[in-house]
Amino acid sequence: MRDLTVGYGQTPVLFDISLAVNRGEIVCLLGRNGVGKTTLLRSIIGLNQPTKGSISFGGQDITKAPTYKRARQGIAYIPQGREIIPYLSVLDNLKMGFAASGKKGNRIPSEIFDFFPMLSDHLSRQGGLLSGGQQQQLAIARGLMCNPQIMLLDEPTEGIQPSIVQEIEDTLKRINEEKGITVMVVEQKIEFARKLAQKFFIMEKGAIVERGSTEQLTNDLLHRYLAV
Amino acid sequence: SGGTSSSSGGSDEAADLGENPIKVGVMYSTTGTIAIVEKSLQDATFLAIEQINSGTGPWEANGEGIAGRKIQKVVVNPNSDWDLYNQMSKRLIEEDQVVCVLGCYTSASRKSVLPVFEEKNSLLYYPVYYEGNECSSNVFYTGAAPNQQITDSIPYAYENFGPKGFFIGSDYIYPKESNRIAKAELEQAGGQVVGDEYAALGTTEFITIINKIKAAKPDFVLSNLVGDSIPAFYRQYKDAGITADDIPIMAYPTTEEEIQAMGPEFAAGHYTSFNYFQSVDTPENKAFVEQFKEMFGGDRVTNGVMEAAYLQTFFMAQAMKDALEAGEELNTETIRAATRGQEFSAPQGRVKIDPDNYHTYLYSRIGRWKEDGQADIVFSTDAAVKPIPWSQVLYKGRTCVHPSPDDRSDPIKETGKDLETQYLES
Amino acid sequence: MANAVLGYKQSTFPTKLVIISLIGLLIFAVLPFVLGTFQLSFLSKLMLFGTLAVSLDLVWGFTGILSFAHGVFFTLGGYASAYYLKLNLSAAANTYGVDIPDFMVWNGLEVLPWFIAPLKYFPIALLATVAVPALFAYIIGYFIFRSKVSGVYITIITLAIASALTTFFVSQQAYTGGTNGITDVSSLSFFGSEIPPIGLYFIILAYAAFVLALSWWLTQSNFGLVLRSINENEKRIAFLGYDVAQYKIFIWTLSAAMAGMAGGLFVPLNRFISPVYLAVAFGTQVVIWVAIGGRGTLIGPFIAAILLGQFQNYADRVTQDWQLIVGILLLVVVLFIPNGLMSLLPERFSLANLSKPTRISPRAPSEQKS
Amino acid sequence: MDAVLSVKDLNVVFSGFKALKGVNLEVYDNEIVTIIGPNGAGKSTLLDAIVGKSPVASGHVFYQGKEITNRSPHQVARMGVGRKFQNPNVYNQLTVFDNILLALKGSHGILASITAKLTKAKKGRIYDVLERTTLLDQAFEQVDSLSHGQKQWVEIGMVLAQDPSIVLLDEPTAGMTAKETRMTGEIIKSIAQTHSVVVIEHDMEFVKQIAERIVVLHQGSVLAEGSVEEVQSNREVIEVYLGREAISTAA
Amino acid sequence: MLDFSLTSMLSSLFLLAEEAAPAAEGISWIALLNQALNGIGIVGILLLTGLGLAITFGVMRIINLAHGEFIMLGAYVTFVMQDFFKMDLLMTIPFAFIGTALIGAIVELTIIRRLYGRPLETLLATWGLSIVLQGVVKLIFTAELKYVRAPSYLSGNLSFLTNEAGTSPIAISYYRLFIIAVALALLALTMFLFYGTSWGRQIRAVTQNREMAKCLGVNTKLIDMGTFAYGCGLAGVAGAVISALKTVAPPMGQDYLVDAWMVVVTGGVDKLIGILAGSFLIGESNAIIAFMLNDPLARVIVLAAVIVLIRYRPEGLFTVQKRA
Ligand SMILES: Nc1ncnc2c1ncn2[C@@H]1O[C@H](COP(=O)(O)OP(=O)(O)OP(=O)(O)O)[C@@H](O)[C@H]1O
Ligand SMILES: Nc1ncnc2c1ncn2[C@@H]1O[C@H](COP(=O)(O)OP(=O)(O)OP(=O)(O)O)[C@@H](O)[C@H]1O
Ligand SMILES: [Mg+2]
Ligand SMILES: [Mg+2]
Repeated sequence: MRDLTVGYGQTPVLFDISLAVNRGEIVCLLGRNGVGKTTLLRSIIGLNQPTKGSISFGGQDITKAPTYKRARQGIAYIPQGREIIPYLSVLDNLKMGFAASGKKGNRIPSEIFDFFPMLSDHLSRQGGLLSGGQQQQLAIARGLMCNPQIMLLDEPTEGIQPSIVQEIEDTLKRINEEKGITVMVVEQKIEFARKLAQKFFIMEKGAIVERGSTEQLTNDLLHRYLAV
Repeated sequence: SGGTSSSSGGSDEAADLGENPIKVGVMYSTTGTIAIVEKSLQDATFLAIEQINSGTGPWEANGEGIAGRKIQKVVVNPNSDWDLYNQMSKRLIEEDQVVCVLGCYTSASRKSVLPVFEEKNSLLYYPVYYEGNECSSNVFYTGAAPNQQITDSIPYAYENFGPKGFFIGSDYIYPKESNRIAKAELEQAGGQVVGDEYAALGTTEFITIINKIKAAKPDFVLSNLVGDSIPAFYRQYKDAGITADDIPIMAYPTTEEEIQAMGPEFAAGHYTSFNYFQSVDTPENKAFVEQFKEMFGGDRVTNGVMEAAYLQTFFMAQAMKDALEAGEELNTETIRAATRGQEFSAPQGRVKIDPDNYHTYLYSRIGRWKEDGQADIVFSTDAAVKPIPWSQVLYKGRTCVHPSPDDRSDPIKETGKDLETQYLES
Repeated sequence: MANAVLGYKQSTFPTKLVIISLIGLLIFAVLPFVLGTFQLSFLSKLMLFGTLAVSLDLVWGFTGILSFAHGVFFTLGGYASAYYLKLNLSAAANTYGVDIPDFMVWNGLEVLPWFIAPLKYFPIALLATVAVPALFAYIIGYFIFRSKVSGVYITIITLAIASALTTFFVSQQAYTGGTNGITDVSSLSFFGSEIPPIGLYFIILAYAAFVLALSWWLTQSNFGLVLRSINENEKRIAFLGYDVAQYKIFIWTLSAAMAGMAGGLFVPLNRFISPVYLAVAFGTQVVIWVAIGGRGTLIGPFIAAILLGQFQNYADRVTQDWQLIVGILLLVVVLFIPNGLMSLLPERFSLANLSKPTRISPRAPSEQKS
Repeated sequence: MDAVLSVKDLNVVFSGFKALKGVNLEVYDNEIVTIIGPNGAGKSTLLDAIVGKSPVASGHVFYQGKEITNRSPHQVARMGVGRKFQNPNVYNQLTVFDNILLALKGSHGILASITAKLTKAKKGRIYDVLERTTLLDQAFEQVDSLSHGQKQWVEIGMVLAQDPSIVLLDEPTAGMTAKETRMTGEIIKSIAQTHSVVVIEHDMEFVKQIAERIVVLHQGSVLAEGSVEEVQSNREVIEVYLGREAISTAA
Repeated sequence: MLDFSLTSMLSSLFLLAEEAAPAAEGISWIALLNQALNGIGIVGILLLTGLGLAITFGVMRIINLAHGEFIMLGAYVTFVMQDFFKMDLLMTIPFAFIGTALIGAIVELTIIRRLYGRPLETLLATWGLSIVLQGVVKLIFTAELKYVRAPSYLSGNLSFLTNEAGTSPIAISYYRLFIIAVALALLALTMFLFYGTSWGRQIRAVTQNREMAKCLGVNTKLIDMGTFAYGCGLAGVAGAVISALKTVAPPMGQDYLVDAWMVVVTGGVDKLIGILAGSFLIGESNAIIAFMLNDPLARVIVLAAVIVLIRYRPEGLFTVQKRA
């Protein structure tokens, strides 16, 4: 990603952002409220159009590609607020992943239920009726169904019970290790980020101000940018 | 086909109308629900104006225009909206300053413009059979009054089909009032109404009414459905398995146009009572049909309302001619005075504006529809019948007399006695 | 962003707005002396339509209740006033010489129905012009706003009301005059002397100014803020302690009363009232005035009704297929000027922040779930 | 017996699905009650039932001794129950200022709203709230253009402006940075000096910061109740909610 | 108090009772049965005309006021096919579908697409569209009624209880049966498409959360266009089939609009099966009430009943559960 400038209407929100994520990495994006983390993820999946700059994925330029093509190329997005399709059943919500993965099948791989056993109890309920945390799990599971090369997660632990937070952490690690899926998470919970990610980026007012490996994520940095 | 009308509205180009043309308003909806009917009235009116301006057709003997002046038509399209009839008639009179207006079809539209014509003291020529009960000195009624359509058809039905009638109609004033008159006529003749049903204007679903007809087993059906309900009704009637032999329909507003639209096979054997049919055998009618087809296309048919729209234009032109030749200005007073008592050899035969009540002497006829969409005329008066705006079975002895052209005071007269049917003397 | 705080405005005197309004009023006051007789009555009519549009703007533009039934309220007021004028026809003008309207005679009624008879008296008729539509609206409002019906379903209910009432009025010919409606009514007089068209014009102008001022005053207050919140999310505001249904019923009823009075004034001008104003088509027309003028701008719908009327009047001179042009115009406005004509005015002129700044957010729809 | 809010044998059923099964809860004056529990346990539903958003199938809710079961939301709110929703539920088309203004305590009748004046005192209150919620700079921006976290603040600001005598907060810190979370904790504590507060949270750090009494919900009923320590060491709670690691960090 | 509306309602109730009394005596059960059977004919037309709307409104949540005009377009396609190519009505149905679907696709591409998420603007735009479509058709075909011929093999009646005189008190025309058969077949097909295929799942996902559907790899533009076109195509089929029984003219669509809406909201927009319930309920109650009283009153009563129904079941008879 290079020199990306993105805005809502007239007002730019991201300024000249450049960053690179390598295959198989887990990276974490940190920053205060409203600095543009969500906007950055939305730009990667194509929900916001950059006014300037370019995005490439797997060596291909995708700056102009429509969202659905990006999804089909292997970018999965798990948005803030979960965005479950409310009146589709949990099963159908999962099956929606087939649209991106291009698989024809009708069977949900059993590993999904290994990761999120709760889902198998609720398969026929409407997605929109689940509680907040249940929806979050469903959203991640649905992301996996897309058979992605990279997953973009926007605050995946928001509103999740502690034990499942751990599970999500484990799951993401496992996904990353077993399937080689690249993971990019936006997080507020530093502890979670620290444990999960290998690399971090800190954003401030629409720009990346710090980056490095997680070991370099010092308390000083945290204090400066996240005011911890 | 369709002439210049559909593409250009407003006033005609002044260029080819010579000096000082006479402005006449033409007010028919060419869009919206009622356009189905009113468009053809506009066509017939245009044909007449064209003939008057060019000195052809019935106007051949009079030379081009009216005493040298041509008619400039100011065309408005009220889009089947009664509110716009009111507004546009105001505009025609006050802004466009037309000397008179030709137009309207439904009673509702006539009622909505009536206050305008009376308040501004202007003139409307109204070409449609209607329910009567009206006697304005600002309207010339050139369609049938109740006694020119209902009065002969009911005894005919009674004698030929039987005593039991089932009356249907669209749900508004004309069908209701005319069915009420017909009911009184039928009961007077000794018959009986076994059903009375109304469908909302524009309805095309008749299954219930048809089932009620089936259940009531009448000898004939009297239909006062109008507009697009007509084809739907006839088709569903036949589709439900009732033939014209079982229960024939006697209708007022069903004309050649609707028959063509529904497919003639659906109407074959049924009846319509009207002043005019395309099949009327007069030289004037032959010419009219021919000229109409020439102007608007060979597949078009003519009908009674169109004929009225056509003939009233000539009444107007003749009146203007008389007034101009007498050296008068053209205004409401002079035209009104000159229109009273005008006679004209119309396609249906010789007709005349009654000087007393401003309705028109018209023929009364009954036609039986054939497979080709034309009517066999099975009954006809020998001469035009004098109009009486009030049904004599309901309002015995009431008629209407405008004492003098400019006296607009209460014209209704209670004679208190049976009014005899009178005919136009030739 | 300065004028975004509604509360501030009331404490300071809106000088600019008052000046602009006075200029506007002056123009309308001078117009009748410049225009011909047709425009005099035409403009009177369009002002009434404009007032009707303003009343709809209160419920739609501000509160988010899209109604196709505003023609209904207008017409109910119109019938009340039409009965009054009909019953006060001079004996000479009454065809049947009896104390009963002609259409009732044709339909076999012999006595004046008791619920119509009192309308012969001016004070009662005047009250009925406002109260009948208001009461009808109140009943409907109470019925639907106290339940969970919301959004498009309310709109569909109004559609059904307009449709049902049209059929009903048409079918009750003996009482309502059927499709023809009530025609041949007397003109409005004041202590025995007939009010001339110009007098009627000024009465209507005064009424329109009153409605605009009242609506403006209402919507400038916290009340307006509540209405707009209801528009955006009526559930949330209940948790702040607002009785949403009460607010909705109030504005709905008030707006119906405004519409009813406009209908009441319409009849002496137009000299007839008929179910054509009840029908969905007319209701839609009102909706279109508001949409084209700009929702939530009050003056926008008023001006749109006048401009559209004039436009249609002159488009008819160009082509008979003028409604095709109106249709295309509508499409163009919706597609290219989604916030209505008022949004074209530079910010400075937007009548003292009456037009709400609607920025369409790319992620708005999905974020409104709770 | 003089609980501000008491919930007795509450059952909530969503077309056959039993979301709450016989829940009992009492909240006393100037107290913070924290509700935790697995996702889908029924925590939000409990608050919904109290404020009249979800219909109560059986059981009772009393507020200051008066029964408020199945009252309509505006009545409950007028009596002094404030509520923050799990997902920000604010007026996107209005400015931050207007959002707070709407929530401001006072009569919410029609007449009052028509005649209301924005007095100095009211303005002062609004700015006070804006300051406490760090929204002063955004006061006149449309809420639409705020980020997720900022909307959370607006929502909290609205509850503050409402000045209710009991405050129900559904995950107030979701999406907040650690610092903000701590700030929220402080705000809640200060509210609790004069009011009662019910908080739903998953962030155990935060829970520890504010908690006095914790109630654990599980599958629609109360699983455990007690102090932070008691709950954290409860085996069942660990099993269904905290998970193993939580103990280690907590300990 | 001069409560005009209430009193007029009361007076109508009085009239109602008055009118009902004599009818009640004369009602023969056979005739009523016949009417109920024929009510199926009304149900068929309601179902057919409502089906397209169940897609464009029920599924896509587009408040489509031009729905009637798509019915009208279908009828005109049939007319053109019959007039120029002397086609049998049955043969014209696919053309009516394709023709209107194509126009629907163009409309989606140029107008609807820009308005997703803004339902009220869509309402106005489609109203404008309906005026334009009527205007254009009128320019091309004039305002005259057009004649569409029903196939001769569908004429005649299916009758029961034929008596010795050869007449049968209970009969329904084959053409009406044909309409209901077409309607049911289309309903079944549509339900299969929506609930049984991945295309259907994608459609539902797109309409419920457009942005997320994109993120899941759904080509939302294509789905939107396809769905809207399909809904319009169904309206076109409705127009083709009813054109032989009703009248064909530019404003004809207006007649079906309000009824189609009532059918869709009565049944509930969340499930396609609702439309069957909606049309059955409205069609049959209309038929029975109209038979006992009369058509206009039946219409008033049914509309009032729909209003009451919406009041108590705001989302129709068939709904899905929602979490507020
Ligand atoms: N729809 C929108 N229209 C206009 N501006 C917006 C919109 N959405 C976000 N913004 C602005 O863009 C900036 C970045 O927002 P974004 O949602 O990316 O922040 P974030 O870093 O994800 O914050 P948080 O941690 O609170 O989720 C914010 O200042 C916000 O005000
Ligand atoms: N309106 C509703 N209709 C049907 N089921 C519902 C509804 N609201 C909640 N539920 C169900 O009730 C259960 C409890 O939901 P609730 O939202 O109260 O959970 P929660 O404890 O708040 O969870 P979380 O911590 O994830 O927010 C869930 O299984 C949910 O699916
Ligand atoms: Mg964010
Ligand atoms: Mg919750």
